[in-house]
Amino acid sequence: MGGAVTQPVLALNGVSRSFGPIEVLHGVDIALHPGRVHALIGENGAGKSTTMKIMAGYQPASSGTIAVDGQTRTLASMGEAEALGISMIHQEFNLAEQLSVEQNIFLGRELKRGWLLDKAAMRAKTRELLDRLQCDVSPDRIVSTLSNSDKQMVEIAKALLRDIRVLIMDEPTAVLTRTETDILLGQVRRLRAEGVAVLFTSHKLDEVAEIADDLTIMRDGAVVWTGPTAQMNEHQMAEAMVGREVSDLYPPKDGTPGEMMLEVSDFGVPGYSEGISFTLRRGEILGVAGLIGSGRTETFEGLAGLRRAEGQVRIKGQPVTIRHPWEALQHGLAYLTEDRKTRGLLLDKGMGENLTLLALWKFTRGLLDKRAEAAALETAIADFDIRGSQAVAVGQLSGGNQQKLLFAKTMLADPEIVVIDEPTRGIDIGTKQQMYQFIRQLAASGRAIVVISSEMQEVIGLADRILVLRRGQLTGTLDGAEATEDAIVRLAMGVGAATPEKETV
Amino acid sequence: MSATATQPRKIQMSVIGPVLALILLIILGALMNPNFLGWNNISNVLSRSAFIGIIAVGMTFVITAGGLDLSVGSSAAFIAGLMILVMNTALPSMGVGVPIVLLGMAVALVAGVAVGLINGLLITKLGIEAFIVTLGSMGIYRSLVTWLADGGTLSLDFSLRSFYQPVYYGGVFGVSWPIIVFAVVVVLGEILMRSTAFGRHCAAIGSNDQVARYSSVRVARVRLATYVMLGVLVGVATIMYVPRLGSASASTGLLWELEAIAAVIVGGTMLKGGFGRVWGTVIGVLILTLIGNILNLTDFVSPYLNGAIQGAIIVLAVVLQRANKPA
Amino acid sequence: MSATATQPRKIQMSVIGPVLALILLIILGALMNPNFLGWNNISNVLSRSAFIGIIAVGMTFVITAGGLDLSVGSSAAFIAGLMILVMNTALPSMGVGVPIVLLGMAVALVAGVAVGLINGLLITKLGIEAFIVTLGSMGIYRSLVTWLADGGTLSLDFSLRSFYQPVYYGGVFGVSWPIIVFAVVVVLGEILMRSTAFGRHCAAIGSNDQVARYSSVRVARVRLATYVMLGVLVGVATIMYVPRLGSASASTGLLWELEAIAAVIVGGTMLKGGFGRVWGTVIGVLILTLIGNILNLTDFVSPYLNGAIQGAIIVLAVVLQRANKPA
Amino acid sequence: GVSIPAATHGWAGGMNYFAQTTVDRLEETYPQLDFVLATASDPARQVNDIEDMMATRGIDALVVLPFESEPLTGPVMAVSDAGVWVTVVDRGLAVEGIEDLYVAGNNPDFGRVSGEYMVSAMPEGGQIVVLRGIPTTIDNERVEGFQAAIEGSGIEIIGMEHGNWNRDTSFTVMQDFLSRHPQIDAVWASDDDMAVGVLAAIEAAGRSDIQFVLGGAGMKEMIQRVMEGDTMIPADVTYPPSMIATAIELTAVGLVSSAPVSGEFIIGSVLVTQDNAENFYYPDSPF
Ligand SMILES: Nc1ncnc2c1ncn2[C@@H]1O[C@H](COP(=O)(O)OP(=O)(O)OP(=O)(O)O)[C@@H](O)[C@H]1O
Ligand SMILES: Nc1ncnc2c1ncn2[C@@H]1O[C@H](COP(=O)(O)OP(=O)(O)OP(=O)(O)O)[C@@H](O)[C@H]1O
Ligand SMILES: [Mg+2]
Ligand SMILES: [Mg+2]
Repeated sequence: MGGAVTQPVLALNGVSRSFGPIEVLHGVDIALHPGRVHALIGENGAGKSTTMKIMAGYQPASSGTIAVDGQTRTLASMGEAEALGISMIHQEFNLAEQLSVEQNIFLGRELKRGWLLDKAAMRAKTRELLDRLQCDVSPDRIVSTLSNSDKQMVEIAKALLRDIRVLIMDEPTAVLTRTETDILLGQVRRLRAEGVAVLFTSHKLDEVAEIADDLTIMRDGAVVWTGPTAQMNEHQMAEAMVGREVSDLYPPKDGTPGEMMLEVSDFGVPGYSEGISFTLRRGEILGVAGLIGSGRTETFEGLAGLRRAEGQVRIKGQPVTIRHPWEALQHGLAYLTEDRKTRGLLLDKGMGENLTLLALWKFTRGLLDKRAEAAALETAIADFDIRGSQAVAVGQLSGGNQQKLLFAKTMLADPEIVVIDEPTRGIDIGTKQQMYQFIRQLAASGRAIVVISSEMQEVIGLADRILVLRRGQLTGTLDGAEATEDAIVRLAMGVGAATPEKETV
Repeated sequence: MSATATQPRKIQMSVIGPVLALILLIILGALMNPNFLGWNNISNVLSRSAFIGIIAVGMTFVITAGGLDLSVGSSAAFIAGLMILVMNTALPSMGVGVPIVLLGMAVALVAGVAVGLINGLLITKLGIEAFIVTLGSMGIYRSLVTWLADGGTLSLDFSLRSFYQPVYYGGVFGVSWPIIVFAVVVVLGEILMRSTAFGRHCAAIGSNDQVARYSSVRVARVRLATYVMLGVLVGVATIMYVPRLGSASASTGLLWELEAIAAVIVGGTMLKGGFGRVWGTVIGVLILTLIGNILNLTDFVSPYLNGAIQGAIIVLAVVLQRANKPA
Repeated sequence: MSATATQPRKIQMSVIGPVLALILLIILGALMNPNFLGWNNISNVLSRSAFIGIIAVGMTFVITAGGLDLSVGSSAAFIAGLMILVMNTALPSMGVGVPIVLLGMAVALVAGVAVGLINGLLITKLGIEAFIVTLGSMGIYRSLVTWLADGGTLSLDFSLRSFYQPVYYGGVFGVSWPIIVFAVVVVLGEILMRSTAFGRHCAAIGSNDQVARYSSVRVARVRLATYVMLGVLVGVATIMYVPRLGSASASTGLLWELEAIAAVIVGGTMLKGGFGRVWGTVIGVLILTLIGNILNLTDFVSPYLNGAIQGAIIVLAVVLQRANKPA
Repeated sequence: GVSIPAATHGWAGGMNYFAQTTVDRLEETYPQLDFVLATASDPARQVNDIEDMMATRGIDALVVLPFESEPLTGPVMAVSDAGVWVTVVDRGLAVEGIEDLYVAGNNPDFGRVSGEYMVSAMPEGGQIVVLRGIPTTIDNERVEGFQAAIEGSGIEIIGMEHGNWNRDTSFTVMQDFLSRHPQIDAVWASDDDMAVGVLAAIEAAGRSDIQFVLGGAGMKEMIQRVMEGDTMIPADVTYPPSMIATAIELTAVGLVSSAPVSGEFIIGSVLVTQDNAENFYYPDSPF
């Protein structure tokens, strides 16, 4: 690939950034070269997103300089950065939910014929961009009805529309499946060939190893390593990020199944799934695999009373009907959503208020016991290693730390049956390991656990048994031993058939 | 996905709902009185819808962009008062004729722009909630017109009024001017909302102003523009209103703001912003006007209960529209 | 983000802002009239704040949970009318005494619950926008009271009124009942908002009802409860109101809804929901009442302009509070 | 067709009552007549009502109590031009000669009678406060008439605010007047609804300096108090809401017979004192 001797198209020199009294970036140096892909990795809260926002002009640096084409500049606004050809895809979705796909992609740069919009041209262009990403949603779909991965594709299409020299992507693959990731990486290669400088972050180190030419590793707001990716293997990357040895990611499956906790038969959520039966015992971790759109989320949301569902459910042998989420909780069943931003956390509230929302009754002794709440927060921060200032709204926390907080919030309610949907989305590898251990401990302490995950490795590594869903139907149950990626994929896609990986819904 | 599967149907219902309510009302009216569908009555209803209608079109943009304006009724009164005052003052020097009417119209439009600018700047520059700003200006303009009129009524000189009256009562091919102007405003509004960048930006801001800002939309400017546009439309409505009654007082335009907002929401625009529909607003306005008209056609309810019937029908119209929305 | 950097300071200012505005008003009042700080005037101001104040406390919860209620003024009138009617009817059989007053109070509370339930159920079960539902019920109750009063005034029987009057005029240690009840409502409201699960749930729902639902909050029930609570408080306010003049008419409680909402927002609660402050609402109510009081105590402005001054001060009070918020 | 303002305050309420009962009664008496009664909450709506009566109900006669004179002039003129009988009640139109029949109270006269009573009750002068109605021409005329009548009498108006013909507002305003002025000799409340609020405020403050309160319009409770010789309410000035009944009745008579009923009927304001109060007492009226 192109030599690193070219002048960097965009560089940060000694950039620091403070929020109030807290400095989160300490003298960061990073340089992007045209025609090269640069990966930025680090733990949750290391300052990756902040660095990227400064590079894209969304936030000012507190000190230090930004150089574009070797010239020091102040990027006063993202408009200015955009004019220089710098475009960014945010970690959190940055789409107007009530607008259509096409309206979002062209927002702020609508094509016009005279005064009026040239809708035909915009729709055609949208189609073309989405086709390039092999995404088949209609340009007229309202964004709020899209799946997370489709939203991500729309974000990418939006960035591709711009005339870019620098593309900055903050965890673009967190919500994508492997196939979609491959499509994205294909686009990245194409851009690289066109001479675009690409900066991206990911907690999936295999992707980093696969595509990045250059690598920068951050820890606690400072750069700890930078150089060509080829000099590092995945293991070394993980170590440099976390600052310690990361050995076995998954804890041993040493649980002994106990009493029957959950029996589900002929269960389904109309329109999404039907005829699903399974059982779950204390101490067991049940993995649920399937392609995005296979109805896993909806099925378990149905189980948790968040959607209308049909079928028989028994908890500890007793038949129950759960029509509302609080009824689920009364039966000891909690569901941890995959969508932390719009369903998981109150982004404009503090950590404390979010943490205790689900389990508020535990803190009610007539009135709320605020001291107990504060103590619970301290415990949660320690247990889950949540990093970030307690004074700010949780919307300002780094994505991974939000996920940890969501985890802590659900666990605070002491559920006996926990359904965890995409537990490690956007979580760094060190914390992942902690989380897996934590989930195993929960099982060992007699909880029954369901883990829904799109990461095949995670399901295989963590679960005692695996359910595979396809188009809302249960296509198979695999035991820990026989679970291989291949077996899951076969079930998930319909054996041997060359079905596209993404289900059309 | 069923969420997606029901989505189109839900939109359908919210599209058809207000239309259905309107049709029901028309059938009801026709059954109650044979004159209801006479051109005379239709023309009356449409003309009087025009004031609120023109304002409500502007309100649709303000609400779509996540704003609100409580001051339209009193600013209409204020603009009417100002217009009358200016025209009466200019009368001795200018005499009755087209120029003085044009002067009056210019005053109304300029005052409308000013009113919109003041509201808009306070909201966008100082970042005060639209509710408070426009509640404040509502009080201010209402007081100002009372003060201008010295507690009484400001009246357009009678000769001037006779000259100016055709602007309300006259028309082309039997269609009166207010109806024509209303139609033009609606068509332009619909185009603006659906087929220009401005309309999209309004919806984007109302949906999520942060996102709009990140997409290089000039949020403050678009917001300001919605208020100015509303101000201008209030001016336009006033231009039609003054020749009808030839006067302005403290009770002019009372509660127009509630009516305009209600029309917008009955028409299917969301109060939270992010989604607006100009033609829906027209349906909303017609529903509201027709209720009053139909109550005048019959007298089997005590006039004291008119308000109750109106309230009930407004709620029913919206129930029709959202009937299949889950709790 | 710069918004975040100023966050702590902004909260400070939004806390201090309304208090500052209140203090400025008090100083102004004291300078203008020596009687202003007399116990008599203070007592008057506090007593008359009580009606709107008690309602505004309830409104704080409704708005915090992302709702709105435009019907409080007319439901107050309706409840007052009903109460008077029931008491007058029961008078021949029950005679003047404590039981009949208790009956009246019970009627007010039950009617309050009913009013709140109806609004709340329409909003939560049918999913109609609060604005529309309460706009409708506003018209309905206003009409009903006009109809009950036959267009005139419903007056409590004279002997009964004299007996009942101490509920407004009497008190303990020179502090009148309305003030005491208001204080109790405020203290309970403050505790409920800050220190109970209910208050948290209201804020959570107003902030993001989807998140609240996923967090096992009974969204519909909490929302409903805020409306019922507001209804009850309207009943309580009416219980204090009726003995004051012993009458109810179509003009009772006119525009109370706007005043109550304005008080809530001037006090720093967000109209969008998600964040509410009961003590702020109290400050808001006092600011609004004091403006009127001061205007009555002085006369260097034309009374026609009272509304303008009120409007301007409301906006100013909020400017003070948000002065350093970026555009 | 009968078009009147909605019952937004006591007097209007009384007027609504009289209109309604007269319509009911006349419908029985004259089966050949059909009545349409509409109430409006602002001038524009009143114009709507009148337009609707013309367009859809085909009325032969219109009895209108204009919400405000100016705005209604044009529309009523259009009605008259269409050959419909027009009776105007209370508030004259801005152009003379439109109406066939005019039945009215006299607002300047109302102010004058009130003022003259004030002067006679306080021959050596004194300090009074005044509560005004909703800012309208009616209110202006009354206050001007009043001010003209007390001119030079030594009576000084030390405070004047709008009570909006509303009991609650007047109560508040009066409370504040009481805080502000240590000595008030009398109050001109200019309306009986406002007088109710004023009396309550005085009573609550326990002030004894105020000798009397003069209301107006002839509310039954007030008339009763005058009748009973209440010293706080020694008199009242009429402005009878029943004038609408007179107007409707006269119009109906005009339609069914050939009796000559056109012209003007001005119902002057009469001072009600204990001596004549009985004649003005209508216990069944809501006002
Ligand atoms: N607006 C803000 N106000 C206060 N603190 C902030 C703000 N934005 C970010 N931070 C803090 O800065 C630190 C770095 O956050 P950043 O989002 O850059 O982390 P990250 O490396 O992207 O983590 P993740 O992998 O979890 O996305 C975190 O501790 C975060 O809480
Ligand atoms: N109406 C909707 N509004 C918003 N998001 C939706 C809606 N319907 C589905 N989604 C989201 O679409 C995504 C796909 O959902 P689905 O249940 O079909 O797939 P899944 O099997 O749960 O896959 P995954 O969990 O991997 O996303 C989920 O993230 C879901 O939350
Ligand atoms: Mg990040
Ligand atoms: Mg899912």
